[in-house]
Amino acid sequence: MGQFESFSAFVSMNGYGFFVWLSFGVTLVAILLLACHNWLQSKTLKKEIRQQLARQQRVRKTVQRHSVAAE
Amino acid sequence: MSTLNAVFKRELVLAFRQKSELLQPVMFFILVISLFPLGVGPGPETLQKIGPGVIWVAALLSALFGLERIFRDDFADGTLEQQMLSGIPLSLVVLLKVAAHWLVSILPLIVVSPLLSLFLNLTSAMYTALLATLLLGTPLLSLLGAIGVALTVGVRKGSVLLSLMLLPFFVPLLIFATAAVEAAALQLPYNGQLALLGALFLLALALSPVATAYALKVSQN
Amino acid sequence: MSTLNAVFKRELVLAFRQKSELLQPVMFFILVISLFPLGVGPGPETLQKIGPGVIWVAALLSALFGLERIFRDDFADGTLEQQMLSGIPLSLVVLLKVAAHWLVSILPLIVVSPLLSLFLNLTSAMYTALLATLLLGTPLLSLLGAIGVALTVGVRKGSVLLSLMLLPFFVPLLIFATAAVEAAALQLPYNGQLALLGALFLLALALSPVATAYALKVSQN
Amino acid sequence: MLDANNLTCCKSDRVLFQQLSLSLDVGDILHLQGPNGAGKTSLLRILVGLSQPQSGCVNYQHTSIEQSNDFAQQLIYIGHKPALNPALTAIENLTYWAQMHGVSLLSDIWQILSDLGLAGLEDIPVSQLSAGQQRRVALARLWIKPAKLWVLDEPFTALDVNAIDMVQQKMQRHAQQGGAVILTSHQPVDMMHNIKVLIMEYQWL
Amino acid sequence: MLDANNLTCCKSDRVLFQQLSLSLDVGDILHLQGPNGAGKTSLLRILVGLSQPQSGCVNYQHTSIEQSNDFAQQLIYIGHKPALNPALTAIENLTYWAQMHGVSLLSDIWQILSDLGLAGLEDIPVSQLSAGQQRRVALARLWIKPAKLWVLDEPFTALDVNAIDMVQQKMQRHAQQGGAVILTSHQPVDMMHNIKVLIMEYQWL
Amino acid sequence: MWKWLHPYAKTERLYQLSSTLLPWFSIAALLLLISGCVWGLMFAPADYQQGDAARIMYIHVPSAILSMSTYAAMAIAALIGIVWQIRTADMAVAAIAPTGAMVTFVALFTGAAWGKPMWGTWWVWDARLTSELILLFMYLGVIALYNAFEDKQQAGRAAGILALVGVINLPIIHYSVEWWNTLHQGASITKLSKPSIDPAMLWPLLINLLGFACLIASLSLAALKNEIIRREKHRPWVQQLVSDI
Ligand code: HEM
Ligand SMILES: Nc1ncnc2c1ncn2[C@@H]1O[C@H](COP(=O)(O)OP(=O)(O)OP(=O)(O)O)[C@@H](O)[C@H]1O
Ligand SMILES: Nc1ncnc2c1ncn2[C@@H]1O[C@H](COP(=O)(O)OP(=O)(O)OP(=O)(O)O)[C@@H](O)[C@H]1O
Ligand SMILES: [Mg+2]
Ligand SMILES: [Mg+2]
Repeated sequence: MGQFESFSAFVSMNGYGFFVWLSFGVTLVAILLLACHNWLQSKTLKKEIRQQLARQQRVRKTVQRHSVAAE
Repeated sequence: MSTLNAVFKRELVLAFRQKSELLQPVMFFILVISLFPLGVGPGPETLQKIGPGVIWVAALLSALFGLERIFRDDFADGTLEQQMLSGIPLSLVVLLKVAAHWLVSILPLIVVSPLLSLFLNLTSAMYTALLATLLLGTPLLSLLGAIGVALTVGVRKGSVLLSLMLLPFFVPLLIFATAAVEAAALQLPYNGQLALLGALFLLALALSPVATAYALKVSQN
Repeated sequence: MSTLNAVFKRELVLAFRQKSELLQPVMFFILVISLFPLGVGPGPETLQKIGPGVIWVAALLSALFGLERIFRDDFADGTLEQQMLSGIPLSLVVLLKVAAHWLVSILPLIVVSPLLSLFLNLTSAMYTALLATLLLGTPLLSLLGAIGVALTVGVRKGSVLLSLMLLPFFVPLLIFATAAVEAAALQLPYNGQLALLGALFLLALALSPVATAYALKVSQN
Repeated sequence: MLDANNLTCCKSDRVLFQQLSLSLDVGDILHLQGPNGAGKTSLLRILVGLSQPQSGCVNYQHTSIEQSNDFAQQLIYIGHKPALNPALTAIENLTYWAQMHGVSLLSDIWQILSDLGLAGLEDIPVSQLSAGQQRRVALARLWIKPAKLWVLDEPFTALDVNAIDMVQQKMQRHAQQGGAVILTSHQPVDMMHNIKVLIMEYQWL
Repeated sequence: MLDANNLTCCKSDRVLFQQLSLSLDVGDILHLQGPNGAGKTSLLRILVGLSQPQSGCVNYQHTSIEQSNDFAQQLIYIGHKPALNPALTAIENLTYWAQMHGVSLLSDIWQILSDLGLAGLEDIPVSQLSAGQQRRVALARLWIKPAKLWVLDEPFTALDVNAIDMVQQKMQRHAQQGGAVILTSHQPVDMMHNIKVLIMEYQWL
Repeated sequence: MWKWLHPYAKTERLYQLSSTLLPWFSIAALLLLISGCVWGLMFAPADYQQGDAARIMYIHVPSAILSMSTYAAMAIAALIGIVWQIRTADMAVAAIAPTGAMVTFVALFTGAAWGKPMWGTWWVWDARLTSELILLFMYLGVIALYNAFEDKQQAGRAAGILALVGVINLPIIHYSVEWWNTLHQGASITKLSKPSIDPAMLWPLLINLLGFACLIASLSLAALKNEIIRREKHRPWVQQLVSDI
């Protein structure tokens, strides 16, 4: 285990384990959160655009119906 | 019932529509508090000494400026007129709006307060007392604030006027709250102060919605 | 020339039309400062220690909330559109508006500050230094604030957003100013800090009107 | 249905009207006319109870509007201000309004909006609609709440010709079906049925 | 006088108009028509330079409006917003506007206001005027500043019949004396002289 | 530079470029960060003064150094957007800001977690710490301003102005705070001439530095892609892209 004798020594880091692992953990979480945020954002955006396209279709149909009715 | 539900839900939807707005009171709170060490110097003891006062003053100010929007928009766009004509007692609507506002803008302040007591070097006993006073005192703040906002809603540019009217009412609140925290710092009991805050809160809960509704009606004339 | 005169005069007329409004920033300033002794307890040494910081933070906050109205009303009622179409460089108009605002809302703060330094137990050497920093620093405050207000003018409910944006810019100001007062308390020279504040002021004077005018144009789109 | 007796209204230093009485029956459409500043808006706000007259009283079904139980239920008032939150969508704004006014939620609210020419704009924030589109959303209330009495202050501003036609037809049908309407408008109202006109004069200082 | 070439304007997700060109000569009155939401207001704001088109350019006397020296001097734009500070009086508001726009102070400003039916209301705060009276104050600008080009967005809202007549006559005289007008209005404009109509269609999503 | 930049002002091209670059940066970031962290945590020697707590350095130092550079990158984008009126640069501002805020937060948090064992307190009002905190606020200001606008075109302009004005402010803050109160340790690897650090600790540090740089690039690119789509909704190529999936 590199500089450490055992896995438990590695985890405890001579008593500094809490701080070290807290730092690394929070960093990981922060990075993952931002990455997830980006990913979710792209999902919702694409969904929104698809909804928008569907709405255009709907509107076109109503307009056509109206114009047919008018004639 | 579903009507009241609707009022509450609308407030939440409006708050969450612009997420950045949700965070604004908290950010303001954090910023004001971090200005103090810059202004008075970084000595940990000084900071500890003035900490509770600073946190409370900051909470007062950010509650005050967050409150402004509670009726102003509804007044400006005419929603308030429609609410008055809907036949629902206006004081109920007011109560719900205040509750929603507290949940959305003030609760986050309380949630971040541990961080800030870290900035200001408070001990954990002090922090517990601070938390208790904030939990009891801030709803009182919102209820009182609502009256002030309702009174100034018809007046343009009322934001400073508002603070003028309200700050005197906030003085007792501030004194009891910081007294409790100081007692905690000296390991003394502070139930008395909390009880007083609680009593004030109940009083405000009974009176404020009615007063606020009346003030709103006057603003329409 | 007469045009610029007109801009300036209108601001003054507007301010004096509602006299209560003229007094609002001062009242707010006094109230925030008098809240502190209530919040942190009345020990004269503590007060002296935190005094300059408190006065400066209070000045910052009241300038901030007074500034808001500087463009918001003109934006809302369309006057800003008309000013843009008038052919006069917008940055000039901005500069005049800021100057008028400083005269009307900030100068009174400085006038009452002797009273407040009495409340907070400042020595007269400290007070002299405080006055000097306020005279140099508050115009800088107004110039910086104008940029922020212009950026948020198109956004509804921007008052807290505004403070979030601006407070980082106020940090150096606060540090230099309170450092000068502390130096004065220790009988040290504080020309250096004043020179720095002056330099920052000149920088802001050159850049802020242009940035503000640009931000206002963006808000129209 | 609605009776106003001896209303007097003063604004700051001027008497806008004095001893004004009017009564509205089922089937009536009352068109308030008069030059700018005659006091039409002021009168309407008094009639619905938003502001108090200097003297006089307003009765709905022979009870004062302040005591009447179903006045709120039977009234739709649409003033100068649209009562639309610009950050909410048309649907959200109208649903909220319907719930406030105790109207059971209508599933055809989408249909109403699309009939009003707002198809495709139902779920974008109202702030992004044009002046006339916003007015249409505000007027959609007439289709949503079944109320007897409509009080409309300049309903036609910003509307295009089609929309004005639609609203006028709606008003006429409403009057025929036992409702009553009071409106102000500077544009000619060319409904023929049962229209009454009240002309208010501008009182010089 | 004013030429717009190939203007394109998109709002959030929709293309309002594409490749729109128009030109306005001395003596022209151009009436923009079209249903609510067609993009009339958006077009006017682009024409005066308040907002930028996605593509295309606007020229005044063959120079781009951004570079033109006397465009500002020759333009009156009156939009939806009245540009009146509610705390100031009509006189104060107009005097300020005149000075901003480099018009030498007119002593007959009182006369103009009283011709516009505002006698006695010149020196009370604008917030205390009715909707139509405020509009009249805003339109008084047409009498104050001698400018060639008028761009008016729904000038007739809230005006009563008399006032509409006055404004229309003023526009017609202006056009005959070498000016040009662009306006939008949903109300019929019954001037006969030289009026051109541009109809904008509502572009579905 | 103008010639090189201009084709990427076309949003479609920029989108494609980002799409091709994104996986490379992501993979590089992943590999570098994993190897750097493993090296730093397991194989690098402990600091002779601070013991194993010094292992926090392997994320604290890279993130702290890069938090400033990221702001610089954002400000350059803002400058380009304002001076040459290039819309894609405004989008870049909006894309970089959240990434920068995240990195700054990491620097602050790891610093605090390092401070507790070393200085005995999570937070002191020291110059570096304070200016890092203010940097975070500046990022948050840009983000908040951007989100406050409904119209993203306007939002990008406004956020750009703020970012640019902020860049003038940054050095001022830096020096003012430094002069106000210093406790934090000075530069030790940025002094290139004579690095005062053991090479066995330097290597993982440099690897992580590079790793963080790639991470920032990849997160910003992902956000940039989103911004482009958000603002070009009505363009046929976006609609094509979306309906293809
Ligand atoms: C919240 C707390 C902290 C913050 C915000 C912070 C911030 C920073 C910043 C901004 C830098 C980059 C300096 C540069 O660019 O040259 C830095 C570097 C560094 N920090 Fe911290 N720090 C914090 C706590 C600590 C603690 C507690 C230690 C160790 C006792 C520490 C050790 C270092 C070291 C060794 C460097 C590298 C200096 C260099 O080589 O440039 N930091 N920190
Ligand atoms: N800020 C905005 N953001 C997004 N879309 C907008 C915005 N403002 C207007 N729009 C859209 O642009 C279209 C045109 O608006 P505009 O105000 O130009 O219409 P108009 O022709 O003046 O209509 P009206 O007759 O109702 O005044 C509308 O359909 C509206 O949905
Ligand atoms: N808040 C107020 N304070 C003082 N006077 C007012 C106030 N509001 C209105 N007035 C005055 O009352 C008169 C009537 O106003 P009102 O809005 O009722 O007119 P209106 O008939 O609706 O006119 P319009 O056709 O222009 O809408 C106006 O002449 C105005 O000067
Ligand atoms: Mg009216
Ligand atoms: Mg329009």
